[in-house]
Amino acid sequence: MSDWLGPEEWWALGLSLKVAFWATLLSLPFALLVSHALARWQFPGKQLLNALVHLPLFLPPVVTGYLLLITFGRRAPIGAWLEQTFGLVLAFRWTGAVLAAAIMGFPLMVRAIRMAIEAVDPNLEETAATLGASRFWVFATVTLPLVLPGLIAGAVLGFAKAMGEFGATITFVSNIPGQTQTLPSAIYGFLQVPDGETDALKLVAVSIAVAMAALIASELLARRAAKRVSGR
Amino acid sequence: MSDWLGPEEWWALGLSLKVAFWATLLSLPFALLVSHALARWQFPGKQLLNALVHLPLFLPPVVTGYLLLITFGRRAPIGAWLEQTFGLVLAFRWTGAVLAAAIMGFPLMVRAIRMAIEAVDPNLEETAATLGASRFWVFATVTLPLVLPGLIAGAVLGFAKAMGEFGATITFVSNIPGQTQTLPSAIYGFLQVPDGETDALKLVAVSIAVAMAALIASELLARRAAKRVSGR
Amino acid sequence: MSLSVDINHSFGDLAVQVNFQAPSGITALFGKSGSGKTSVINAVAGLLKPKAGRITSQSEVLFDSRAGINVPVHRRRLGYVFQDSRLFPHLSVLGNLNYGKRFAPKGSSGPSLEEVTELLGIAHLLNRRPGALSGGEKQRVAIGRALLSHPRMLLMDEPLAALDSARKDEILPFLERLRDSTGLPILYVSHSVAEVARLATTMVVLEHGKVAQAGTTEQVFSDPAMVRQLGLREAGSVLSADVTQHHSDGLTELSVTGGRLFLPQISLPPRAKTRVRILAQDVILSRDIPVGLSALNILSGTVTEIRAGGGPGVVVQLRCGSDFLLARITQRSANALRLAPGVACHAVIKSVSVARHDVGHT
Amino acid sequence: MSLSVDINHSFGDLAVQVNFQAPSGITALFGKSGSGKTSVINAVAGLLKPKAGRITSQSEVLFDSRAGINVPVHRRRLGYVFQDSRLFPHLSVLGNLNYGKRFAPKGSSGPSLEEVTELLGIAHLLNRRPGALSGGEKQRVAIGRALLSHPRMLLMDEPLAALDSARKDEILPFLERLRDSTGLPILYVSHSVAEVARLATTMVVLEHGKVAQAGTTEQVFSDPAMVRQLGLREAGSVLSADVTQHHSDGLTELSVTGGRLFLPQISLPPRAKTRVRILAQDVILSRDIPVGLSALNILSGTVTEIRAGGGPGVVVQLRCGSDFLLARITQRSANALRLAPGVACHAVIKSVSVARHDVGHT
Amino acid sequence: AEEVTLFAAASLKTALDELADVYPGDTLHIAYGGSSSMTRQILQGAPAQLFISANQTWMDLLERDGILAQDSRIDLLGNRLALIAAPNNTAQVTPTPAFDLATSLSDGVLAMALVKAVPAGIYGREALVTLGVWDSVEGNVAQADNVRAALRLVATGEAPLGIVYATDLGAAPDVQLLGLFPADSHTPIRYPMALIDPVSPDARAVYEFLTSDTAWAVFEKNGFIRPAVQP
Ligand SMILES: Nc1ncnc2c1ncn2[C@@H]1O[C@H](COP(=O)(O)OP(=O)(O)OP(=O)(O)O)[C@@H](O)[C@H]1O
Ligand SMILES: Nc1ncnc2c1ncn2[C@@H]1O[C@H](COP(=O)(O)OP(=O)(O)OP(=O)(O)O)[C@@H](O)[C@H]1O
Ligand code: MOO
Ligand SMILES: [Mg+2]
Ligand SMILES: [Mg+2]
Repeated sequence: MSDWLGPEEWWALGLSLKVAFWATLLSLPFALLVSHALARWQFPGKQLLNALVHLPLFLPPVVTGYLLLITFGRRAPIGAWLEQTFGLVLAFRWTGAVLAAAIMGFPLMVRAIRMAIEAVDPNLEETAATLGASRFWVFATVTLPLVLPGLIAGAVLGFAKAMGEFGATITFVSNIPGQTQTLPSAIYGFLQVPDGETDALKLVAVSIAVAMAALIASELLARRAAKRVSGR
Repeated sequence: MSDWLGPEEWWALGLSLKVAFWATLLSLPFALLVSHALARWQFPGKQLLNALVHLPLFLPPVVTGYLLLITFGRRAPIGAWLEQTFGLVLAFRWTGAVLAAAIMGFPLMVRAIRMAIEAVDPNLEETAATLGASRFWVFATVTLPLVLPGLIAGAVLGFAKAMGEFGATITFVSNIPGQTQTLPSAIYGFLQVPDGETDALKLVAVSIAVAMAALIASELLARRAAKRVSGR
Repeated sequence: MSLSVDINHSFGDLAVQVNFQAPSGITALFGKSGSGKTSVINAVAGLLKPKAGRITSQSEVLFDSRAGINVPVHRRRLGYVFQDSRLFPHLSVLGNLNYGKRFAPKGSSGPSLEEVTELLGIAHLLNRRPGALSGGEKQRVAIGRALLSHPRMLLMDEPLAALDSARKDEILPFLERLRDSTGLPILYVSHSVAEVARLATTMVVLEHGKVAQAGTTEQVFSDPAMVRQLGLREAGSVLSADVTQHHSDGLTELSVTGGRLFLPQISLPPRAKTRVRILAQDVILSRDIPVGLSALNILSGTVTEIRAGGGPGVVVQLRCGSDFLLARITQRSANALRLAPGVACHAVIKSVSVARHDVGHT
Repeated sequence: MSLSVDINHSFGDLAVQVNFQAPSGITALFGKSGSGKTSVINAVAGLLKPKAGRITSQSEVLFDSRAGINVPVHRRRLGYVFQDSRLFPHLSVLGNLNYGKRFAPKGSSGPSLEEVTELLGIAHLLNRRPGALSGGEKQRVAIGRALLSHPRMLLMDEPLAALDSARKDEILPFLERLRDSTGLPILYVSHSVAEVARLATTMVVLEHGKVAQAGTTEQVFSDPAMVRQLGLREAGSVLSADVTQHHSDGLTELSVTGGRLFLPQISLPPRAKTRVRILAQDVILSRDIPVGLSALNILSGTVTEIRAGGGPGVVVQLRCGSDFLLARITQRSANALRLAPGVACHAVIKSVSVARHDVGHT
Repeated sequence: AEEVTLFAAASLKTALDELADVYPGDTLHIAYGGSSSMTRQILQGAPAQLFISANQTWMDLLERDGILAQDSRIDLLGNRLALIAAPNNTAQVTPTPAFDLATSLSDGVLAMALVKAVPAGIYGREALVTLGVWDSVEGNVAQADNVRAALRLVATGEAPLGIVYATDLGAAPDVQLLGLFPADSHTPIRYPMALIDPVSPDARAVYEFLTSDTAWAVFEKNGFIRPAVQP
């Protein structure tokens, strides 16, 4: 079994899992914040924020990658600043792949979570306030637990998207074996070699399997969470 | 204004709009059917259908395009059958671009519509039946109108995704100027030549504008439909 | 026989085992919460498939487990009015009312839109959306919608339970008119004794999924055994009465078989038939004809039964003419008055205690 | 003075303009649907910001439009019990009960979890989820949750309205115990006369957003002008009474200032103070002392006021001892008995008509 | 030894992978991609020590930016353009002046890389223009996003004919070579290679290896030719 894939491909699979994991984990809090803002707050520029969040869904990924490169590249203003100030390099590192994957999955997460937040009964939040909970505590003890099924759905969508992200990633962090070569980049590599289709399809099968596993796990988790939340 | 973009780019914009329009229109009924099945029916293989629908979201688009090519190409079994039976050619035609865009946007549509269907009160559907409506009529006169806001949201997501789809499209129908050159292919082309960035960014701006317009229109439409549906 | 129900079903603990006939007029399904009323009406509508049994309406089989017949909901043509109205939020009132029309079989007869909106007093609401209606208005539209689908029968599951008493008083007359003017059989679920006493021609009392009693409303209400079912404060008899005369001081005189009664004015012409409900707790008994009392209504009768309850009270059944009257008094008073079956005595009823909404047309 | 409310607000047509004081005990906000009860209680809770006015609780200013003070909801520490319980579905009963504890100020005092679960009879439910509770249980948990947040005051908006009468009877005693044992001031919204008569020490009657009447429950209930507000069938007086003796035939003897009353056994020890509610329609008047009647309770008094209503009835107010009694009789009877202010007469009350749930502790 | 990362045009993958296997050091990473995207990445500080581009313009850009190691730019390889046919295509045409390409296509498409953007496509278009047949086929050219994708269109039979690099044929045995384009029908195809500053000894070693005879044998086996001398 282990020689069904070459070592480089195993490595790419590992990297993709790692990237998808961190991309999901790190973007969740932001997705939660943005979803809450879009669902519940009134502020100027709300439509703009909504549009911005959706952008990566609508732009060709290569363009997103290009925009990331000219923003977070080591010679680009923000990229250089991050490197000087925090020593944080994103471009051409797996950390950059995390950023690219996070941004590409963000709109999917936000849509799922936002719908879940919109479904929470504001009366329950009000009730929590009458019991002494401040805004923060209302969110942490009432909104968040009730949103859990949507959060899980959103996280899994983000994770699966991150596993499959190719265009933005290769454009931003390139495709360096052992450093930034993710599963989709490896698939791309095989498609560059005549007769590489068989190997490519093997990797496609692997990524389908991972995405499916995540999807089914999420349906189960979300159903369980929904049951909990339904109060039965 | 009209010479801000060259004629080829205007043409590409027109094609993208046309492709996105048809992709959205033609996939809506299927998205509705699949969403209804996923939300309301119990049948074996439901998880599989769910997984299948989500696939294009998780696979690198090139892979989706490749799979389309070996399924719907003129030499591929289904493609050949379609051509012989209906004279319908997809490969290298704008119709193929429609198929690619539809498939890539499908999971987004289905997610939005499915959530909307799950939010419809089954009691209302039951009530319609007691008033004499058969399953079909219940769907057409009760479920469908109540799902409208979600349907609009889903359609716009699908439309905007179709406007931005590149990888699957170019892999499946390639880029034939005057036939299949969509806005994203034009952008990609500009990004491949030195000094093409300015032109590329112009086109990016155009596609952002279109996606934003669609998004904002959908928020407004959906809000109006939601108001109607809320019965006030 | 317009509806015949004989079903077996079970929900976990509760075995629903119900067999009854509903003739035309209003048949009330009465019983405590959880006794199976909604389950029965849902089975009739086709929303619940019983484990076994047979349901027929006007000799058409709707369900027969042995014969494998289960007519789908939309072909049963039974107008169902739910407790929570369930108007279609995306349609106007008019759209809701007309909803069932397109599905009614061609040539099926039933009231017209004009008749229904007139009957229910909703003609001025036609262009409103359901969200802009009050609870009572919603429920009237729901009734109209069911009527206009030209059903063979109406099913009503606590149609008034969610309404406050002002709204109830608004709708009850419509239901009476419906019963009297359309001749449509109605299966009516309620746990309001007052509603049932006023509306029902037939009563089916359910208890733990079984039929505890069934019969005409007058029979069921004059049975002392029903006191426990109805609740102490709600128990009472229902008497048939004829309007005799309207007096100038605002009182209406009625004759019952046991004598005459004075009630605050009721809007029925002389000689009209009606029903009055007299709560057992509103009746005071006296061996002698009482004099100098503010109570106007005194009926004479003979004790037929005395039934002790759990507490300090007893229920006394009197025959007054051909009707039966129930009185709830203390055991101490019963002893003091030496009441026993066969003893003649007088029932003192405060006229005002027979309130307007306890009076129904027959 | 534990709560003082003086607010101005407007909703479209309705101008809410309310000024009242709520001392300790239960203060009932009473009024028709749409009269502004919920709006007032929401303003006190901080869920509604009035256009102008001032609200203070135990001398702390909660809201003052002039001074620009508007204490946020979570700092007001007013336990709010909503009509629809609003339990947190993701927490167990215990989790719901403990929810407010972490936010209560350190050192704030209040009942313990044991006391509350004991008081409300919900100790056996602690591990259940809200979905597995009956309506009455849910509401008791909601009350417990509010209590355990150690509020300065309880706000209750029709806490029993959604429950059927069996459930209500289950909760009312808890509310009485709460009133009597915790000393917590309670602002209580209801449109059930029976509930208010039983629970409230003070009544504030709202009508179209204005205070129509305010005072102790006894005062408000014995005012003939209130008959219209309460509804004909619900009007009646509330008398203070002392338990004298329990008789072996299941009756309890009580003394009121105008005489003695017999009621079906009530569970209070001799010498306990209580209140009895006597519906105006349950009182029969007689000039002579009536004899040979099944009614056990006869109080003597003097007519103080006769007020004609719209219909054929009048409301007669009697002074019996230091209490006032209301009787609703027909104009015809009032004429026949030649009743007029100053006339002495006797009130006949059927013992059973003073039902158990119309009796409250003081 | 320090790791060396080589950025290379995707069309070199077959040959370079083979060379990487025989490279004595074990720390050579090769990232493949489009020349344009890799150039931009290098400009943004990508960790590449060597770059092999598929055309001159992108390398020119790097040179202008001054990030190439002094005098390290050489033309490593040359290539030829090939006209290919789908496995079961019976067409018999060779690319000569005014050859009958349009007829051979009949209603099919000619698969190429993007003719304005991707090097293989640019060269191909130039050759067809020189041979005087571009105008007759222009409307039937299916442009893929890279040359391997064009090859795939022919290999699957979707496009009856295609123009790819001669080196692309190596491992696609079913695809038929109809003929090579005359060398003078387009700008000579030259793959420039350069070291990127700062140069490490290991990077220099890779550079030397790729210009060695050992390497050349592999390149030649894969169909590459010596680069034409710059005019
Ligand atoms: N789908 C179900 N699954 C399990 N038990 C059910 C189901 N539906 C009803 N029951 C149970 O069956 C019994 C009868 O329910 P039903 O709704 O018919 O009562 P009901 O007489 O209409 O009561 P109510 O007056 O409260 O509406 C109840 O104990 C209820 O809990
Ligand atoms: N947010 C609002 N906007 C407009 N009108 C409102 C709003 N909230 C309440 N009202 C109106 O104010 C009036 C008083 O409402 P409120 O809810 O205080 O009545 P209530 O006395 O609690 O009635 P109920 O007994 O039906 O609960 C009603 O006529 C209502 O329609
Ligand atoms: O290797 Mo290329 O950039 O596809 O000609
Ligand atoms: Mg029911
Ligand atoms: Mg209210």
